[in-house]
Amino acid sequence: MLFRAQLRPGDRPVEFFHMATVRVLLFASYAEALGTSSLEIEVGAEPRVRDVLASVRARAGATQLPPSPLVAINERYARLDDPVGERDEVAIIPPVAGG
Amino acid sequence: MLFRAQLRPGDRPVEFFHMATVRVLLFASYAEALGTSSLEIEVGAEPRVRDVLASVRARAGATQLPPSPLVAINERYARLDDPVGERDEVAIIPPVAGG
Amino acid sequence: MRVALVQAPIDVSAMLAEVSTASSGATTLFLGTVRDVNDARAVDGIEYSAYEAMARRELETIAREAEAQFGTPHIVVEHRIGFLALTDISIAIAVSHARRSPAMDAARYVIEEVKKRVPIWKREHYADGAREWVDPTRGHAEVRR
Amino acid sequence: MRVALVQAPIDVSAMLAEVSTASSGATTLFLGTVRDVNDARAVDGIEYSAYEAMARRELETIAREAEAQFGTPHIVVEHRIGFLALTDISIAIAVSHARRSPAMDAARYVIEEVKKRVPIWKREHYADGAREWVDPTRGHAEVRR
Repeated sequence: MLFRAQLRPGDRPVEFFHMATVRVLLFASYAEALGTSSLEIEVGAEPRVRDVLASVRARAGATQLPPSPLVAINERYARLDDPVGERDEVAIIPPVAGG
Repeated sequence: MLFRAQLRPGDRPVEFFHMATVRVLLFASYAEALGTSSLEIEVGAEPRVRDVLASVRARAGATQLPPSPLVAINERYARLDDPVGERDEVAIIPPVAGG
Repeated sequence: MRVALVQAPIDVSAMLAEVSTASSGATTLFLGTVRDVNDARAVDGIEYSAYEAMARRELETIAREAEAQFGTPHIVVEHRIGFLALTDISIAIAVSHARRSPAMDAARYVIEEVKKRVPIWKREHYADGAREWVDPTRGHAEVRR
Repeated sequence: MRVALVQAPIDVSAMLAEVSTASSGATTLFLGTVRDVNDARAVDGIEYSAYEAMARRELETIAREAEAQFGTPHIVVEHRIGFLALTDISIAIAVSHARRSPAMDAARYVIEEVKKRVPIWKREHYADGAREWVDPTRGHAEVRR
């Protein structure tokens, strides 16, 4: 999230970033690999799916994640450059095997 | 069926034909049209399916039969020029509508 | 593989149990049922009749063809004859296989062939009291399911 | 149209009754079942798990797509999760329609899409005691039904 301070004319804009906290869900083999079924991830401002994934990759066990896993935001499939909001639920989806 | 008399040399062969009796089954709309579900049909020697059909066509109500109805001999679909034996069961099959 | 003409209501659960095997990953069931409208006429029942011996023989031939073509020995087909009311099941085809495509393809093959070849006829009873033999060759597209 | 994730055994008869209507001439039921061999390994059960909220949502999306594409509002889909033994039903898809082709096509569409999109996973339990998550993307053709 991005905040702008009140500016006087002639001032350069000053931006105050804060770290966004995103909830990440893990399932099946991915939950097993990372030893948990959910994570709270700190990411920079205006995060995208790829940023969330990069942060998850820093965790122990994350080497088992493929280069581009399926990801959902709020129960819908998303793309790597889709933006992630602070209240969004990001799910990393192992290869599905239903039916 | 064809019988040959004992011939002396020089005689012309003399052939005795007898009429073959064939059992014909009728179903559904055809049985209704002809008012019966089975017929005994007299046909000439070495009859074929077309001969049996021609004989059936002489019956009352047979005008409702199409020009080339489906026919089965002994529970198997047959062609118009297939031979019919005296003990064969010939069925005239209305358009099927199972399922 | 088993085929039958039956008079009593078809027991679908029994048919599913009959094709179930530990090596089946997929089971397909197709049901034909009596519906309330045909060719824009209100129907309240259908009388099914058959050339029974030949119908059984053709059903068996069709099931064997499906088995050979799709590798599906676990096929059961029952066709009911007699008077059927609305929603009654006229035909049930159950097929199981390790994988789904053969199970689905075999069931479809069987119903398509049944409609072409098995000597079974139906006389529809209409709400207005009329009764008519159904003739799918007369271009009544709606007769086909 | 109704979709559900269930823990208890799937009641196939209830599903068939649910899609039955007086204007249905054809009903298709597809069942996925747990089978005893996968990838040449002896299986004695499968644990199904799901991202439940999303799985329900995807199932519903798929059923609505089928309804739009094939004109089949009478669709019920149930997927079971939890531990399933051999021959247990993991998924059941019931579709009815006036005619047979839409009923068959819709059921096939639903199972194909479920396999691609619905976030459900299975961990196979093998007779040798091993357990493995099934990954259909790894080129294990046999995983597909």
